[in-house]
Amino acid sequence: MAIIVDRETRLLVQGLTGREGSFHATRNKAYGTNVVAGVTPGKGGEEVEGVPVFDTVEAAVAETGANTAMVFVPARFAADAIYEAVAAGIETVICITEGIPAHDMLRVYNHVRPRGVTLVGPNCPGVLSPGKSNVGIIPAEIFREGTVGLVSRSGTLTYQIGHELTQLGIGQSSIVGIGGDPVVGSSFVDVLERFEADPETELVVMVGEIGGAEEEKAAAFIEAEMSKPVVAYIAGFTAPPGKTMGHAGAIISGTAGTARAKKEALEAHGVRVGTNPTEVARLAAEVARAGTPG
Amino acid sequence: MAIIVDRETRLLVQGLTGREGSFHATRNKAYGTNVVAGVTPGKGGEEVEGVPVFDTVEAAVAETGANTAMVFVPARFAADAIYEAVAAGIETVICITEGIPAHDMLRVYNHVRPRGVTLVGPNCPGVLSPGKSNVGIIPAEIFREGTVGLVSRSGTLTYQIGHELTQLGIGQSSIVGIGGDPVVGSSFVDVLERFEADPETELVVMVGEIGGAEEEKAAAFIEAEMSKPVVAYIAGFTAPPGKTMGHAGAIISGTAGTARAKKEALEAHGVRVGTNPTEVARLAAEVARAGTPG
Amino acid sequence: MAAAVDLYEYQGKQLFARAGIPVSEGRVAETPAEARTAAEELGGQVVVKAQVLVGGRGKAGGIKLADSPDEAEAYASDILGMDIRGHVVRRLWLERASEIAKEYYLSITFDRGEKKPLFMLTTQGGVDIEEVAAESPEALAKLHVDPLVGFQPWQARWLCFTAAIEDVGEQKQVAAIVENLYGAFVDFDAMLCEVNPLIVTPEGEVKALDSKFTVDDNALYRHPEVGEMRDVEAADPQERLAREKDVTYVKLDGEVGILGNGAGLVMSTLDVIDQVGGRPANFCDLGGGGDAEGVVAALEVITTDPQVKAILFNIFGGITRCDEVARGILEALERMTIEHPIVVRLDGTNAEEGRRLLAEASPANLHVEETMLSAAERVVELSR
Amino acid sequence: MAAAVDLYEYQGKQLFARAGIPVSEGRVAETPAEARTAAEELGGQVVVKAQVLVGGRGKAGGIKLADSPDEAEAYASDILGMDIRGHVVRRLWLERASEIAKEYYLSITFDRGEKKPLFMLTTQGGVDIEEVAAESPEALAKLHVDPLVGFQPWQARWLCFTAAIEDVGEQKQVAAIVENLYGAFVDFDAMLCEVNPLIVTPEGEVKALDSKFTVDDNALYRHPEVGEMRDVEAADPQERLAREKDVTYVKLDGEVGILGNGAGLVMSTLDVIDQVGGRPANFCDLGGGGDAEGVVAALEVITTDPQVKAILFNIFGGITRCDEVARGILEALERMTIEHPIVVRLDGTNAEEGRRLLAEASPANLHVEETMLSAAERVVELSR
Repeated sequence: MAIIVDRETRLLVQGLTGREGSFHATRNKAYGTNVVAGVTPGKGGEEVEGVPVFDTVEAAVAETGANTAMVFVPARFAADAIYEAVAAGIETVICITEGIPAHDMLRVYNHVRPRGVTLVGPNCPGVLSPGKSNVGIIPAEIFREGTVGLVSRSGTLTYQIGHELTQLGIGQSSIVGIGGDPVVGSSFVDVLERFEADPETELVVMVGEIGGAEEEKAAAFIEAEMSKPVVAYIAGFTAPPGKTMGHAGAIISGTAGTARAKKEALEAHGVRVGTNPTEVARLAAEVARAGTPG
Repeated sequence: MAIIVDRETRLLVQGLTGREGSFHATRNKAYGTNVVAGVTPGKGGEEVEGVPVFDTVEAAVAETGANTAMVFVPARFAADAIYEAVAAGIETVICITEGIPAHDMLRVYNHVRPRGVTLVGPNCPGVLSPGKSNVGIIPAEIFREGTVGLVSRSGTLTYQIGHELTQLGIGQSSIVGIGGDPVVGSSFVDVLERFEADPETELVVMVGEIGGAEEEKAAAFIEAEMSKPVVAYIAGFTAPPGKTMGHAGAIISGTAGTARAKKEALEAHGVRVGTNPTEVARLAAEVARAGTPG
Repeated sequence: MAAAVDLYEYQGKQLFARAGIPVSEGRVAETPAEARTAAEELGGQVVVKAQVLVGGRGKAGGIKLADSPDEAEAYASDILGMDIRGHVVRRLWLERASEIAKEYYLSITFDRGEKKPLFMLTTQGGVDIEEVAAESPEALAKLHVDPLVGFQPWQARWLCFTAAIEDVGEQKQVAAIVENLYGAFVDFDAMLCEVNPLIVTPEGEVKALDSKFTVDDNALYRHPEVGEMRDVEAADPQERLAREKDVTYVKLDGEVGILGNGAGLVMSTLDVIDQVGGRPANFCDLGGGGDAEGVVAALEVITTDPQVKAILFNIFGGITRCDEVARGILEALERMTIEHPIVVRLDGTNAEEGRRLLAEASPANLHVEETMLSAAERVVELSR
Repeated sequence: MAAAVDLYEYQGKQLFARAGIPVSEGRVAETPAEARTAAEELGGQVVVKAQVLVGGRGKAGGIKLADSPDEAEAYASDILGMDIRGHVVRRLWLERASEIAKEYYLSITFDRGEKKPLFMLTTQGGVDIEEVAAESPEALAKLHVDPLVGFQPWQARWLCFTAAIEDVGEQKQVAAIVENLYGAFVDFDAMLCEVNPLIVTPEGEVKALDSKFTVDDNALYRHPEVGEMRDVEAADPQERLAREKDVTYVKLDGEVGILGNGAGLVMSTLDVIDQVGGRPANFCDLGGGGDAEGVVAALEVITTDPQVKAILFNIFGGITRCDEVARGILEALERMTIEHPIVVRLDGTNAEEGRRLLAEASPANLHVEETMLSAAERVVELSR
């Protein structure tokens, strides 16, 4: 099972012939991901490491049965690429590209959402289901198969926590980097909902950070809708208010959105919160070893 | 039962304080329609024949529980009025206004449709469910309660056929004027689907005309999806090709869209087609008296 | 009111140029002398093109290639005044002659079924697009645009690749034209923007050699400049009069003048006249109003047609009140001399009052009938 | 890279004016003499306003009402150079003084949860909007816009009626401002457009007395004119240097210089430093690249801070390759004289190779640690 990507994933890479696209797609393929097609307008008929390239997503889907798209095209063209993928019937779009204008994504999101398409990202490391499929730039060697679902707004922090979990002998069902942009295709709640429904996942680790209110919404969702235990980590306790911390998701406005406020909201809804990556990994290990409660 | 409007209809009239709006809303109310509110920005607090007027649809809905909107505002403001109604949670919008730019309706339609809102019109006479509710400008005195569903692109032609039916002693469940504009909120298929599901309707009379391909689509739908008998009428056998016949729905392009092509399509799918209003009424009476086949 | 305004080639090309779609430089001419001047100004070979709102100009001799201003003037005097399928040529468009290496077809229209704009592109241009659609549908690339999202660049690429336009330079130019055509379609509230042919010159330049541009007249209030382009002169003189009076009138070939309220009812009336053995002289819709003024105007229009032998009013009152129509008929008969027999059938809102008014006045040439069918039979009889 | 560009009041007002939102006429001044000239040109009473990207200017004495050019010059020399909550005033905005009858608040922002733009309007303007939201939420009219449909006129009416703006003249002006503000928000790729206060003069004229305008810097390529407005001078000199080197750097108050890759990991590193008893000197994100060039640039920036006592590299390789970072560190140590002790922790892509490179070179002040926690403890120890 796992979520979002798995053995059923037939991956199409938009921007396969680019430097980044070919590098990561090749790594994904080497991991075992079923990379079936690339799309670069004007390069139809070429091949990249044995993967056929098409001029349009539609042609690629028709020829290869691709069901998932990974977007690696430059920021100015990324929204267009997502529209094309959705129009061609792609069900899952994972957008790695960073730097896409927020207004572009606002329109993309509002178009894609009612169509039932799963959009992850943009500006995210992708989704890895260890042992099954890796779509994006997550270094798979850090992770191993298991039953902990991991969802995070942050790339390298996810690797850090995954690394700590793995060192404690805890494997993962899927690792989802949702990205930190103002408009992301999948929120914490969207991903938690899938982990709850995934029979392979027994425990979820959620990695949040300052800014926005998505962790607070997740806290309410966890209490109301989830039977599986969730352990959380929030980064940014020492971030000064009002300072920009690298991406838009990390702006503090007033008191709401602080790490403390998020931690308190989570704890109020019965979620245990670790204060550093090492502690959250230990908490997860503890809960995992205690077994899943009813 | 009946369809689209019935005893559960709580009608809000957008443009109630206008000349046309107040005239027809008053007539609808006199018929027994539950007219609960009017909306005219800046006239909140006034009354029209005992119906309270509000500044916004939202305020009107909050106060009166309106669930259906009738749009009587001038063409330039009609699309805006529909957006406002839908945003306020109105489930059924019946737009009488004619002359709305087609591009405006194109956007309205694509916004409204995925939201599950029923939009009838624009440029239509409205919907009448005899004995229950009349929303629009259909002269109710022509019709009487019964089991024939009537759906039509044309206003006065509908009255003509209803009149002929009534003279043969055949009553109607609902009469739906879908309007003849290039973009209409409800198509023949949309309305046929509802008649099929309505326990009160036993037979449907569909009144089409030249132009477009909606009658052809309806023919396929009737054969594939409907258990109830449908009798059809098509106007425009003598219309010369390429001439404009009063509204955009009546432009013939090439051979497709001619009355003959529509008649043949309907007959090919097992629908009986009358060649003039008198004949279609007789056909309907014949079918109605023979009883509903399984 | 007609539903859409058809623009002439030269007007459409003006809008194309404003939208950034390449067209050839040209001039309008209404006399042979103007055509000569235009040809002189343009220089070199020019094409002299009849401006009419009907297809088949080329076959009818309405398009000529002139090598000199003399020739342009001569062709202009041949073409001006020519009758092309019922349309008299009053205006010419002269433009620099283009060398043509390839002819493509590009259009964007309103797909009523899907409720979305529809692009069509094929490399088999310059011919009848219905034929291409019927005979080699795989050669016709068709793509809908979501009107809320608007045009996206992938759509232009998709059209080019699907239509198998393979030259990269052409792809770029066609993609830009596709994008700009969508802009024109939306910005001018068009119902149709068609470029047939879209040509490629031997040098690889892509441009619009013809234009068909139809604008939604419900949206004309947003486009006064398009309203001005609307051609009043070119229409049939009677149709023009009707339009001035705000009545929808289309001339046909028969003897029975027909007035009704609502396009559907009028079309149905035409059919019934035909079924009972008559021939309709016109389509005339009084619309939703149908007050005395409108009735007078409509009768004035109808009676200018010398072929009309008898007139039928088929009115089913809704918003239109039958007593108003009756008053309109009586007023018209007072204000103008109408010798034609007139058959009137009234039903619906205030029909009894209307019938009473007619019965009271009972002019000699006026016959009231109870049903649509009997009224049709009566008027056909009277038209013989 | 920062996520958004904050514009000064006068820049925001320039964009407002372009979008059709009424603002007072004014001038920029960078010296007292320029302020005098500006006051002379404007005539009458003028307001002299410090241009800083921080709130509370008024309380800090950064806004003064001048009755004459003399007074304007005098106030200008008081205000220029003033430090307002850490921001030095380098520029003034002088505008005609407005009489104020009422103060409203209007804004449009990005609602990240709903993924839609959000309008907020209240007649309780001129104050802290968070207070209004908390204490009298019913006075704050909030409305989302569907970004695919765009602004619709009913939304402006709804905002006015819901905020209880009752005067018809005001309603019309506010509605136009609401519509134009949406236009500015979309056209300039804004993350926030705020007008506080939106004033009504005694004559009933509505206009923007202040502006807060934030633009998405991912979209700056579409708005070169906004890119030029971006203020480089006003930022902290070190932050400015970092921006030039394309490294995200935010100065803090402690002794431990921190470099990491990825905002989340760096924030987490700050927290851990704090937890083990240290104080972070900065936030510094090398981003996804983290090649030698970037490392050198980041180290240059960090070491310009005299408070820094020790430096921690916390790198978890993904796209960033640890061997690249190791090379960058070694290169930086060759190119610049760094006396600070440096603790390095590498994990992820090519970590072993990176550690090997560092071990081979093993500069005296460089300490490699195995885990994030042990690295944090070590660097805090070394910073004492």
